[in-house]
Amino acid sequence: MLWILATITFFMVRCAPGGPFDTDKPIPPEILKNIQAKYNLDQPMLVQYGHYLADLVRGDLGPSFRYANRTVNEIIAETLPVSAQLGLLGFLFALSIGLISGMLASSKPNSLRDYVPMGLSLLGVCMPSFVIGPLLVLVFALWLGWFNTSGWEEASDRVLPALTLGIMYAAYFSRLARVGFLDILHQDFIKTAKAKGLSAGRIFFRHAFKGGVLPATTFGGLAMSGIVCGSLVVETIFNIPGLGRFFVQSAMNRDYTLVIGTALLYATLLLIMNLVVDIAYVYLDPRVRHD
Amino acid sequence: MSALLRVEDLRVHFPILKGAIFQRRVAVLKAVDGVSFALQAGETLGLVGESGCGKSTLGRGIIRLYQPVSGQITIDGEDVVAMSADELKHKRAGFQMIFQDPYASLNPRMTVFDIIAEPLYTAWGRRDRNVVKRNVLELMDSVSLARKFIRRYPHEFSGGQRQRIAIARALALKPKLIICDEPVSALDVSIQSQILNLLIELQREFNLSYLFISHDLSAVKHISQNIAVMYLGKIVELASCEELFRAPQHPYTQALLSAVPYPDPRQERQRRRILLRDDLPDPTCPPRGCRFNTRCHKVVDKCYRDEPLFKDVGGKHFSACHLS
Amino acid sequence: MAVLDVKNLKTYFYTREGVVKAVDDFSFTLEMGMTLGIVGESGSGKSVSVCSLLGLIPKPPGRIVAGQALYRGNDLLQMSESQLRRVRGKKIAMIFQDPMTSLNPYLRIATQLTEVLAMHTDMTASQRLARGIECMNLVGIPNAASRIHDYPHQFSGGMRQRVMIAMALITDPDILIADEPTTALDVTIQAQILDLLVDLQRKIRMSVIIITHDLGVIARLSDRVLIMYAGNKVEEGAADDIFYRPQHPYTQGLLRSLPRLDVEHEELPSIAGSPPDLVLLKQGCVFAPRCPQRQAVCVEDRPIPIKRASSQHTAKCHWSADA
Amino acid sequence: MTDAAYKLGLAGKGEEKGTSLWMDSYYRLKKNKMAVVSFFYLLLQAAAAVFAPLLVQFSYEETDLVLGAVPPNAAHWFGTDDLGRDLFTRTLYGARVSLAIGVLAAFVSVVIGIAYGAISGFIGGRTDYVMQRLLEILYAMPFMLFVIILMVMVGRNIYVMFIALGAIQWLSMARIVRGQVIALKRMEYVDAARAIGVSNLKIIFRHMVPNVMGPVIVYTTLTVPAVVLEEAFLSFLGLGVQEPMSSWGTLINDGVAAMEVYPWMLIFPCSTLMLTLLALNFIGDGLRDALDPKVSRH
Repeated sequence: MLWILATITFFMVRCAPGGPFDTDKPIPPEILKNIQAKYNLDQPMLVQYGHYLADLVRGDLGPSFRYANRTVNEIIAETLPVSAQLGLLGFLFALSIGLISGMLASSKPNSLRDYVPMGLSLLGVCMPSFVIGPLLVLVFALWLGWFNTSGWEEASDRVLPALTLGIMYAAYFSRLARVGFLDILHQDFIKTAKAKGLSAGRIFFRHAFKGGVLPATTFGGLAMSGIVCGSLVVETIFNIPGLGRFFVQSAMNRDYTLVIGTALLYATLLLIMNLVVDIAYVYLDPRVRHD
Repeated sequence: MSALLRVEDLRVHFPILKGAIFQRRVAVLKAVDGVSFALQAGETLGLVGESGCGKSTLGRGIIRLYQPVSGQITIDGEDVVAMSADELKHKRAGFQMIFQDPYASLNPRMTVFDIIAEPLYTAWGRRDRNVVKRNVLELMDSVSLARKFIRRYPHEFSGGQRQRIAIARALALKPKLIICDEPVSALDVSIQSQILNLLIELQREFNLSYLFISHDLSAVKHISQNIAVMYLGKIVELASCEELFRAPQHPYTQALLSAVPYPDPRQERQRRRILLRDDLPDPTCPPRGCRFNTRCHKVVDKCYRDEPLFKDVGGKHFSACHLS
Repeated sequence: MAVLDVKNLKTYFYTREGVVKAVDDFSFTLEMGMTLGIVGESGSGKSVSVCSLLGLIPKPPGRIVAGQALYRGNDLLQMSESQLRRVRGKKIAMIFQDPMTSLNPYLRIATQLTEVLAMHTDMTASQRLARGIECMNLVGIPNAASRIHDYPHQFSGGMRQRVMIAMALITDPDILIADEPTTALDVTIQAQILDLLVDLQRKIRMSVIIITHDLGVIARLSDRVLIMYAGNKVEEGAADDIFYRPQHPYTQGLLRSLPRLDVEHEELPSIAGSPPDLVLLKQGCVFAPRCPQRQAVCVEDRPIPIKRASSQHTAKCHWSADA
Repeated sequence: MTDAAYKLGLAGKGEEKGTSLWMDSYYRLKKNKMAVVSFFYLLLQAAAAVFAPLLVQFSYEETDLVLGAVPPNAAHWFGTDDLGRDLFTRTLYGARVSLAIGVLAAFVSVVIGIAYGAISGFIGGRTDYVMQRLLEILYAMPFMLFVIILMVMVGRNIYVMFIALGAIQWLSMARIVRGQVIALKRMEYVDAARAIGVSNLKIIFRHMVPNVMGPVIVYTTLTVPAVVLEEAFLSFLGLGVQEPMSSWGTLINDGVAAMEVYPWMLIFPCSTLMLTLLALNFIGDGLRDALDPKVSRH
């Protein structure tokens, strides 16, 4: 799977017009030739592809074309921790707020407890990171002055980016959790549980919980992929030295190896995330386990 | 007298597939596994069995909604299994089906007219709308559905009325054979007898033959001349209605008959029952020997070794049991 | 002695289309150790009425408009949710129609079976498990000690219904309510379950309310029978009275229209028409539109239950007294 | 109508006209106030976007450096940006791009999704299995990254963006359609039609299509906001629409750059985008409630 991805990206990037060393000033042909030889760019494309794959298997993503003397591995090692921290914070925020509000809403449908979180979540679904981010900065950083507008030094610098990244997915999680729980709460076995004289809390957390969070769990993989995309924007807005910003810049600069490397890394992350979702599914639903 | 419907050694199997892109057959569900019977014109054959015995599959196999693996089906002298799809399309007028769930068997987006007229348009092609409409109205009359409902939609009717619409649709092409797949099971008690009576009336009027599939022995007894009992893909007993209830030969039939509670408290207090052990075995791997040996109350050694033959025990009463 | 005494229960559903009078007149007395059968077609209110007693109807749209349900002298309908919870499951247990959906697919049998004990008793976990296994043995589930740790989907339909019954019996309740307990099962499995119920009642002296549309099941199990039609109790009496001396035209029609295995009959005289829309109920007898003995008074006045002098046998019909 | 027809009772006199499920749904939708309001809001916005050149007296690209950025006033309802361009005009023109992309890309995705899902569900068996695995693999792909790379490589071509966004949105539609088709294939009325001898093509168009329309309509309405969002996302990154053309994404991007001094440059495009998404979601939800067969069965 990763191989397919690597291949597609490789050829997509290479087939596009323009190269990493196109600049405004014409470079003397000898120098260009030297550079190209250094990066194997003078060889036929299939040979380049072969070299690249061979390196990839060894875990070497190759040298960066644009950042002289730095390898892609180094750049990723430097920026990934920042992005991972941001993504994780955003995801946890989305998951916790989403599940809690969704469960709250489903516990008493068509009441204030339902309308308020659902109204907010509808708003949240309509607020992508690039809308909510600047607005948050405007209000909380510029007008109220509670946080810094950008940067990644203090602990408080994590708050706004994580919120920005998570809010939309919190809204999705919330809606899914509500639907999931409402669906489960209408099942026959909930009636059985009530007839047994169990308390509302036990019914909700013991009998409805696993089934109720299933739809939200399934969405986990997609949410992660969305959060990765969102991080591109958030890191730009808040000027965070993460992988996402590098990805956008390298794409614009046609830094082949960096683009492919980053895309591969993201894909790996998503694959792992999907695996986690599958495992969670098996844990939650015993019927899948015995199939 | 030659039979209207003759089924010989019919088998309908479903492969159970598993695995990735290269699927392999892990098992075969032999839903119908060697069934033979005949149905005379104007008569009703009741087909009784519990869920998973293959009675519905048999019904659907006969009108080729499922493709049989082997065997012969002759309807009105013509071999249905050998027919090409094109031939079949023209012959479909001769045999129709009524389904169990009148909530699922009518397309919710079509009016009563559209539903009943569909077979007419299919068979005749484009026709004068008035001719079609006259036919539809007559069909509605024959199932006692008020004419004013012709432009209504199925969701505006009760279950009994919906089943009437379905019956009208099945009658539209003047078939000789109608497969009734649990036609009253989904209906309320007080409605069931209405539909049963309607079916009997229509049979007399149009000289119809029914294959009446049901798990409800009482309904089957009321409507059928002959009854076949199915268990795990095979017919285990076949006899005339009276004979079957008077002297059931197969232990499964005996158990089935004794399991039905009578609406009569005094009898119920005194009745002795045969209780079957366990549940139905997994139909994908039926037991060796007699298929009923896991639950039979009269089981002997032979039942585990040999599969009993389906033989006449006298007076056209067939039973597939070593002991009968 | 009466364990449960229900009087004039009315449960309405307030929907967008109008008020659905799901239960409009419902009373009965359940004696200790007796089995009461409630018969009715779908939508007759048989299930809603019993669920109302235990506070199991969804509110809103449902609402108990009137009535009284005395369980050992305490009115169930006046109890708070927490008081009612102590009755539900412990004193009055319930099993439902579809054993496939009535068990929680996400939890092990052991959890579901014994949680009632955790709720209502102070047994330890191992005591609860032992009691669970004991109950599973009681209802005839083989290998109970190991199967108790399985999930519901690993059981067949009949076995799941046995699990449901074990779950209901685990607290030794006074009353067992069985809502269409065999409708979803095959005939031979139904026979097993019915046999189990009869057997259990002989062993454990409890009162049973059985709700079904199947008059055969009623005849097999019940001492007293109550017939429901369109939210109204139309007839109530001892089983023999109902089956051999039915008073209400609906009961009479129902019994006549039943195809039977034990009786030879040529014709099936069916009841014409279909049950009424509960929103559009007019004044007069609810059965009047379908009644073959309808008179002017039937359309105008709702009849009150009339007792037959001889026994505890009532029918809600203007003409039953003459019969 | 002839007398003979009259006598036969064919004239349609006294026939009670039924209420189709579509009509039922329509009545339900009409009762949903938020959906109706949203519908008219979108209609207004779409009309304004289409007729934008006739409606406004400013040009979206004409700069007025002397004027510079001014806050909202009577002449410039949304104010102007730092180049003196009227923000209301630019937002309207942005709506043209955003809505066009939303509708077209949603259309592309619906076509692919229906075709894929219907084929997979209708044929079933091994074909279905392979197609489903492929779908699962595609689900796990980081598509937006691809689109970003693609946009960078081929240049900022708005048509490529249509297709690229449409091409990544069809997965859920395919899944939904497949599920519906498989459910419908098992419906007894489809069996009944087959028993009558109705041809496969007619079964598909008469029995399956009308019954699968409901979820398709709902999901299409929900795809539009998703695409609008993605377009804005790309434009925000500077990969979508190019200056001097405006789209909501580019406007927000400009707004971010200038928010410290000219907050209105951020607030107006943001709220327009949000209102539109909100309206689309309201309509989608409303349609789902109206068309949901679970509700209509009761």
